[in-house]
Amino acid sequence: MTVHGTPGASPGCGSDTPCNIPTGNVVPLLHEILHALERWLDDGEEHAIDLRGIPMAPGEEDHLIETLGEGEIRADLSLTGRSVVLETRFPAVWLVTHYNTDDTIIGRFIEVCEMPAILKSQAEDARAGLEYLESLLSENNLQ
Amino acid sequence: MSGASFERGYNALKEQIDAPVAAFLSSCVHCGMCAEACLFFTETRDPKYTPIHKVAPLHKVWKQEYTFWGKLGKALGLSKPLTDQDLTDWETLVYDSCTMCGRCSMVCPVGNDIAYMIRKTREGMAAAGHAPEGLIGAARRSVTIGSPMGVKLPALQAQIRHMEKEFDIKIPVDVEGADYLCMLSSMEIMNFPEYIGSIARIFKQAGVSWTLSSEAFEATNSGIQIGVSDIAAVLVQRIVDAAEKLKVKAVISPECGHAYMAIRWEGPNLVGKQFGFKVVHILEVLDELRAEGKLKVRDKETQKLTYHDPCQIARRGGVLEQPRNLLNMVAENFVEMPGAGKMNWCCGAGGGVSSNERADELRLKTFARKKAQLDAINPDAVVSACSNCRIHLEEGLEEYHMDIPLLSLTETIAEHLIEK
Amino acid sequence: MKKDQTLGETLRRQGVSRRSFLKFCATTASLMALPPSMIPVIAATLEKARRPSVIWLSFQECTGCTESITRSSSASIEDLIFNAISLDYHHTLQAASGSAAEQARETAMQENHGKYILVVDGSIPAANNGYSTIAGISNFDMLKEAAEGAAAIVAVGSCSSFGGIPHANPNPTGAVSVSDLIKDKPIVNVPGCPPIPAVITGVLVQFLTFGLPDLDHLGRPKAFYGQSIHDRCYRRPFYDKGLFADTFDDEGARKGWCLYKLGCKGPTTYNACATEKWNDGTSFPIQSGHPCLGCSEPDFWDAGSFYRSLSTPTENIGKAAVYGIGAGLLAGAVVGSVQRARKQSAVKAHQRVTIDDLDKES
Amino acid sequence: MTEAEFLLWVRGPAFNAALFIMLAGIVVRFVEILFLGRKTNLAQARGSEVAGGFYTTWRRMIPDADSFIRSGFTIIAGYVFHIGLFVVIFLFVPHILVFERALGVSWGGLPSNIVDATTVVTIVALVAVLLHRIKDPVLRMLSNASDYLVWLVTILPLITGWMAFNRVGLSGPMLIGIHILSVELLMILFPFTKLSHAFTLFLARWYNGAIAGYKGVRS
Repeated sequence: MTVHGTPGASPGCGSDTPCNIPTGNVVPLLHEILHALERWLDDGEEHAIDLRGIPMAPGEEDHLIETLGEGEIRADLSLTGRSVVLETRFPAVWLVTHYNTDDTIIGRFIEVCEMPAILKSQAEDARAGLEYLESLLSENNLQ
Repeated sequence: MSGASFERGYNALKEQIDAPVAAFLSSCVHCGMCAEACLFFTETRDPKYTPIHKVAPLHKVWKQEYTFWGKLGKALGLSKPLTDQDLTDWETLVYDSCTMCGRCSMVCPVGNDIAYMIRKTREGMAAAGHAPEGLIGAARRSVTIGSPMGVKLPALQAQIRHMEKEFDIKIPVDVEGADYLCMLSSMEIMNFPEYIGSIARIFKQAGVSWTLSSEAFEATNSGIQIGVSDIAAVLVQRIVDAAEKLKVKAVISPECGHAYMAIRWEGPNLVGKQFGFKVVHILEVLDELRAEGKLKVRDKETQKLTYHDPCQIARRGGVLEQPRNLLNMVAENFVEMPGAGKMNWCCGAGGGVSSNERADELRLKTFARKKAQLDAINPDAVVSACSNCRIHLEEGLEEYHMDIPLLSLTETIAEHLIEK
Repeated sequence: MKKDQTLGETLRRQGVSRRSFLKFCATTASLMALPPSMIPVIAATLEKARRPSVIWLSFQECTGCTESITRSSSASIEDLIFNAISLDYHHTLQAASGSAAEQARETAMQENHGKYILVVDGSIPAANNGYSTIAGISNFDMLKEAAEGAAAIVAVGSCSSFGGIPHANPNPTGAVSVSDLIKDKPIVNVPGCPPIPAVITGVLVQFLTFGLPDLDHLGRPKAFYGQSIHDRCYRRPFYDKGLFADTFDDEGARKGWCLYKLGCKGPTTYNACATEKWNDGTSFPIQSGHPCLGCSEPDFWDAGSFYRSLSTPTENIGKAAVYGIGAGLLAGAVVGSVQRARKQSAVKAHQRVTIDDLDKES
Repeated sequence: MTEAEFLLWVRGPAFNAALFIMLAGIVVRFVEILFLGRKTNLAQARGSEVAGGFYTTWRRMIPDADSFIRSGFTIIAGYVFHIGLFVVIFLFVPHILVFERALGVSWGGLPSNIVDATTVVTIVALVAVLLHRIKDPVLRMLSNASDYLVWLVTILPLITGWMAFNRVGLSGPMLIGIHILSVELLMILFPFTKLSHAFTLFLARWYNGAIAGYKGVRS
């Protein structure tokens, strides 16, 4: 059963894994995202949902992700194991997925914000980078 | 004569408790529905008249004598034994405010036959000397004189001569070998002698061989009303002896409620052996004759008639269709009162209540229930098949200045006979 | 690795970027079932957390809990955990053995006296100290000695938390749990047989960041043991709709219906299996079609068959019913005949009532 | 005694003891009743006792019109909580498992949320019945301590059962443990209070019907 274009389609199971009667958590989550998006647009309030904390029947999470779809940005981060940050079809609704070194998912969040914090460059890292750049220049080993 | 005593009464209660009583008392859930079925409660709204409450003494004896926990509870002092004072307090409940009409027994959701238990409770009450004065008097007159109203044979013979002259008809007395021995109640002899005439005219036309008995003409049984089977047995035995002496095939119980209960249903058990003859109610005989086409009647009653079901004949006796068949034969405007038939309301005077002067005021008060039934259809006349009901209904209607005549069904039929 | 370094300093020395540290804090919050809004708080506290020394003592245990922690799903977490804490003694994992190993343990305990975390798995035989010893020292004595200098004790697995399988009937070794012996130290029970890997590391991290977690009446962290499997089970809609699997291979089982009738102990078991799940969130017993055994509850080995539902009586009620009816018949016959005789005697004592016996006076 | 041990004790020995007492008590009550015997009726029968007995046994379930008007509340509230009890006890799947274990027979159950709703309706009906028993003069006069004890013992399993299903208040094991304990209390009191009507009423109705049937009346 493919997911129709419109969001909030009937919450059947996206894939063929056996989940005839789903937990029914997909639709409420979509509503939560909707209200979070409204609040972000109204007063910039950011919101994050930890998908690990919500019991979903097998296949339901994939169905949610499918419904959210992919937008214009997709960032692959390598941080002690891969992480993927992508903006869904709905701008300001981001899907952040963390993988460990065995490439299994260890965290998945939906964030409603201007840009997830993980993407922003960090001051400490920049300071370390600065020191490294200075040492490179000082040793004058650049051609 | 040791006379009545609490011990004899208590022992009588112990005797009377049987499996049905135990099953009933084990099942009562105190739901109160029997109260709403009892006219003594509905017309007074006094909770003490709740039927199951009236058998509390029997309940206590059963619990403390015939259940392990009850016995243990009494031994541990959790429940107090029955006292003579209890019987005194319960006397007015068991006698004055209960006609044993059995309506409560019909509605009890767990199926308790409370009238059955009241009858048994009276055995203990009477043996303990707690029977009402009126009933003791009636019982003594019944045994010594032969009728609760003191009617002796000469009085009956006078009425017979009077009827024979009036209807120019022969009323057989002591005719051996007749098919039916007809019993009368003293009320009929004294107040409604026309009943005797009617019987004679009907049986003459229908060619029924019958007779009265000079030795046993009284059908009413104060022993049943007071609740002393020993006395009731004495009275029934007289009828059995007369019937056997006259070698009749059947005994007819007259238009009297508890007389039918006494002879038809309790009789054999009181005397301890099955009767050699059948026992039938006069309505059963008349209906049989009607069915056999032996009753030739002319022009029907035109006035609006209704029928009051005497409890001991209808609900407790089983004679239900016969009166309807007979009335439809002689009346064209027969209207049933609301709730008629086996669930009909009691007139309020049966089971010895009418013979108990102390209960008179209460008895008239409860008449309001029957009045309500009559008000619903306001008939021109009320027909019934029990002289005790008739007298009480007449008294009640008078009290409320309603001039609705009370008719006997048998007499009504006799009036419509085509006589050669 | 110097002992007094903070976790933040240690990570930076290993070249772990701040961004990686943020990822670690996010996944740890998720692990501890904390709301995402807590991530900044975790980051701040974790950064300043001291790296405590950890002594891991294994007594009467099957090494299942150790297997479990080494299977801890997020490898990155494992690296950081083992960098975050200095696991000074674990006789299964450490290379050293014999007296050298014991020497390392004693020095660690002396150096960090009062500050190290004592992790215990396996129950302690109270019947006879000879049943289980390490290097000649009985578990009982070793526990007492180690507990004395510990800042806190984490009992990992049902054995150390509640006695586990050694404690199960008939309990030949008189096995007891840690909390049965140690009364004067804060103890965190992390029951399960074994506990979920993520829960073990989660508790350790939570301990590291926030100190003693909020515990329930059985000493279990509420973050992971606050709700029953039944409350968080994804098959709960089937329970509510009355759709149950009757056998392991019937239509209901294939359709993933509720396993209540097959003996699921979800309603009386508190653990995080339904949300954390096992093997990196792949599945958990109920999702794989097997009823929950209730392994994080005390005495679950003795709670009757794993395949008898919670509502059914555990003992043979057929026998009780037959005995009941039999006793009833017996007692009834006795009591009944006494009462029957009582009635018979009343009937015999009957005095005929004549019309002269109706008044009391006469 | 930990919660787990409590639940085990309640589901094991305590249930056996309660079942033993209940069944023994019921049998003793039956024997105590039947041993009192009943005189054979010498009068000439008009109808059959057996037919009358069986007729009344089922017919008495349906109140006559007049009683329905006069005691409407008692009848309606009574039926609501009796039917409710029936549904909750016999059509809730976890309970069916208990009967299956005891009798080896099993039957289909209703969806659990319907049973849950029924429980609430039954509790409300029982509370209404209690208020009526206190308010109505006849019932107040008739009622004794045992009536109120039986009411409490009947409503407790429903309340604790509802709590257990909806996981309200206590921990899992305690919820289920207390619920089963309240059922055991009900079982133990069963033969020794008016709860015995549950089995003696069939005998009582049968006798009522037999007495009337003998006389040709359908009571």
